[in-house]
Amino acid sequence: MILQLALGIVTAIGGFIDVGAIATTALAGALFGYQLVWAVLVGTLCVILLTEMCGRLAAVSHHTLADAVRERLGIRYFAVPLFLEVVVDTMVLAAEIGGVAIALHLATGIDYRVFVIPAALALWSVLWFGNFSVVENGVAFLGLVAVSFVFGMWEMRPEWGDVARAAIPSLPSRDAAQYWFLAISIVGSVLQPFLLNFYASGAVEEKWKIKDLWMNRTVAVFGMSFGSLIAVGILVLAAVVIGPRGMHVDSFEQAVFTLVAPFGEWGLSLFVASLAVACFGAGADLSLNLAYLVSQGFGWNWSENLKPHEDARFALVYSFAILLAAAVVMFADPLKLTMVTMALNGAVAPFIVFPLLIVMNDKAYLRDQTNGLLTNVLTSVVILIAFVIAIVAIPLEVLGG
Amino acid sequence: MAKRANEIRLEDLLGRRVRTADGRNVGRIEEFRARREGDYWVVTEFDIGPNALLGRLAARHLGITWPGRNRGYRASWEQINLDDPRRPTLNCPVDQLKQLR
Amino acid sequence: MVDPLPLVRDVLDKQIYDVNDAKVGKVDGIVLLPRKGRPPRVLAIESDIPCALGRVWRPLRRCAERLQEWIAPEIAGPTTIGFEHVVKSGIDVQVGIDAKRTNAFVWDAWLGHIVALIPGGKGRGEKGE
Amino acid sequence: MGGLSDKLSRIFAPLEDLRASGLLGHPEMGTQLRAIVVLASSIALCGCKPASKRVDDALNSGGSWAATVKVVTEQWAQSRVSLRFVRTTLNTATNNLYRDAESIRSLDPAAAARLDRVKNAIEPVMAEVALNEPDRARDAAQAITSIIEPDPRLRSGYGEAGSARGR
Repeated sequence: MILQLALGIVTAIGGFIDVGAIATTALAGALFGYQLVWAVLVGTLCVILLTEMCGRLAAVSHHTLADAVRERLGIRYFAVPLFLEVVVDTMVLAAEIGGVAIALHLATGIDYRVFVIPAALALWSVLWFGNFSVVENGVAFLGLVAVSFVFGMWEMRPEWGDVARAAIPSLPSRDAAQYWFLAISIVGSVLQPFLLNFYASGAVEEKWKIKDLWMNRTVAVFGMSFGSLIAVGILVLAAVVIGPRGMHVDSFEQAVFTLVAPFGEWGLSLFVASLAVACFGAGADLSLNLAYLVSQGFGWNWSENLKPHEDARFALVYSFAILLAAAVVMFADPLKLTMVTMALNGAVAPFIVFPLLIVMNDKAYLRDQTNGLLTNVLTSVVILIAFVIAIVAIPLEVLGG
Repeated sequence: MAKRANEIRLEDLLGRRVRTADGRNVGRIEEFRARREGDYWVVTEFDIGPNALLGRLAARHLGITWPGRNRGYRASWEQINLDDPRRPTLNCPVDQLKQLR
Repeated sequence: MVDPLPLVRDVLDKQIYDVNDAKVGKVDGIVLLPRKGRPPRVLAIESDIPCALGRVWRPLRRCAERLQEWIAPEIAGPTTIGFEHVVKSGIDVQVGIDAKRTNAFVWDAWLGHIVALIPGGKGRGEKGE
Repeated sequence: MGGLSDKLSRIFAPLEDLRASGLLGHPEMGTQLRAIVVLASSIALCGCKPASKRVDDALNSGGSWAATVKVVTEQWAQSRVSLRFVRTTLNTATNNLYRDAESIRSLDPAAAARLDRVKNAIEPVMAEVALNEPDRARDAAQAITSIIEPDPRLRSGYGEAGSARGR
């Protein structure tokens, strides 16, 4: 039991960071110092609340979020989040594959496009030959290398008082559009819509039951909290190392200095490993989630634990998604693609978060585990935040992106 | 199962506006209530209007009530004419329909 | 099953499981049979992607049907199950037949042949064993 | 506000006809289609950023790359990064500066020329790197930030993050 709990927390930590979190927090730290720490915390609180609900939905009803949205609100509503999430998740998957390729570019100096196909092939192979625990636990364990950002932050000994004060939202003294764009991108990179259905699908894959609800709560709270510590670490390191030297993060070469400063010649290797593994893990989760979303939406047989020919449509969906994403990232700059998709994540979130308010209060699904008043109020606040982000995301992308 | 020419698809009726004989809009069909009749199930009632929508979303327990006077009706199968599934019309005055609380 | 049975809340769009608990598909459509002077009979439930897409935007139905017929005309078509076989409804729909006797798995089987040609695509039992 | 609603209704008038023709199938599809058209047109707006902002962004980026070249050569001189990484960073800097200069040349030729000067100033640094001379590369890089001062607002607006304590 304790091992399963530890595994769950490690998986959440390892899976928390991806190319979006690294890019947005590094850029925010370089441009606005510690000031946007609060955005990481807002995104983390939202994702804790929502993943706990999705885990509870899966453990009690053995249905995922995509299942419940289609079954309760019908295909005509479900078609909107399905279409939006397939588009945005494919773009984010392209950014993740680009992240892996860029990590190899940083290590070798060879143009990143050379590594796109090998990275996509490696990602596809892990899903095709591996099962859910290999994808989820194996890759997430490797993802722990990203904890080096936390040690790096500790090593640089920032003004902890200033960092703590930055946990309280504050208005920008300049560049308001860019400030708010980064705030939305950070929340969008932490509260990625795919995380919710993937977390619920993982709970169904691992056959969670009502007795696992306490583990669900623990994993959601501690896993996501430790994971956000890494994001704060990247932001603080960028604030201490990159900003004062007048550098931005226009490219990942500049973000490397966040770990070179505290760890010297080890910094580059740690950054390359963190970026590669974080993006690879997120890419695997995204590919699987696209297959879960489509399969659950149309009622097909689905499981990462089955052999591909036993759920051919499920396997072909993630195969086609990886192929399409690899093609996209051959022609698009991964960092720019990342920044656009993190903002678009915010635009998709309301369509996926709103149904939770209906489903999580439905006794047919949750029996006696429906939401309490407090959870409903907090969920309504998250929905409000998601709608505000959805409305301002695209205009801010134009002005501040 | 051989397809019969005069079959109706429930999903084509779902959400359709029901009109009175003189063309006034009564509301949208949101639910179909079926009852067992021997070995079969038959549609005996149609729920129309916003409260019916909340009912099928199983969202009544959220305490949401639709503003305004007309919250919904329950029409029996004799009270609705489905000859043209795209334009279901009432066979009786609206006030003969049961109100949906 | 509850009586009266709310068809939209408890049947339409629900996941269909057969007698072996295999996922057959979602209830994308319900077929009614109007009868003179008697209430319309609930004839069958249908699992069919063109039908589901057609409910989102009608032209999509024709496109999906044409695509299915182009890819594999011999297996294109909806999975229709008589409503008398429906034994449970609610957040899922359980039917009392073995779906292998229907065309529910023809697409997985057809694509399965292609997938089996790819290394690692074949085999039985849980992956990673 | 009336002008805007006329404009919007004129934009969506075709949808009304499409809906009336029954092509849209269910009456509600018009609403969904309208949402998709609004989203698509907003995304299309992404491409047209104000010209002055694009010039500012390019110059900020130029200053940032100038600072990056200086920092990477300093770190190399302290053996904290590899030769290969320095070469990768200088290549990326050159490519980005060239792309930024081209993107604003028609908007502000003078600003584009400044970016060109930064790019050209990287060449002697690149030469020293090719000769594997860290100290001389660092010295050659010192002058780059005088061509485009890294974003001054960063430093002054940086009080809340405190001074750098990197080693």
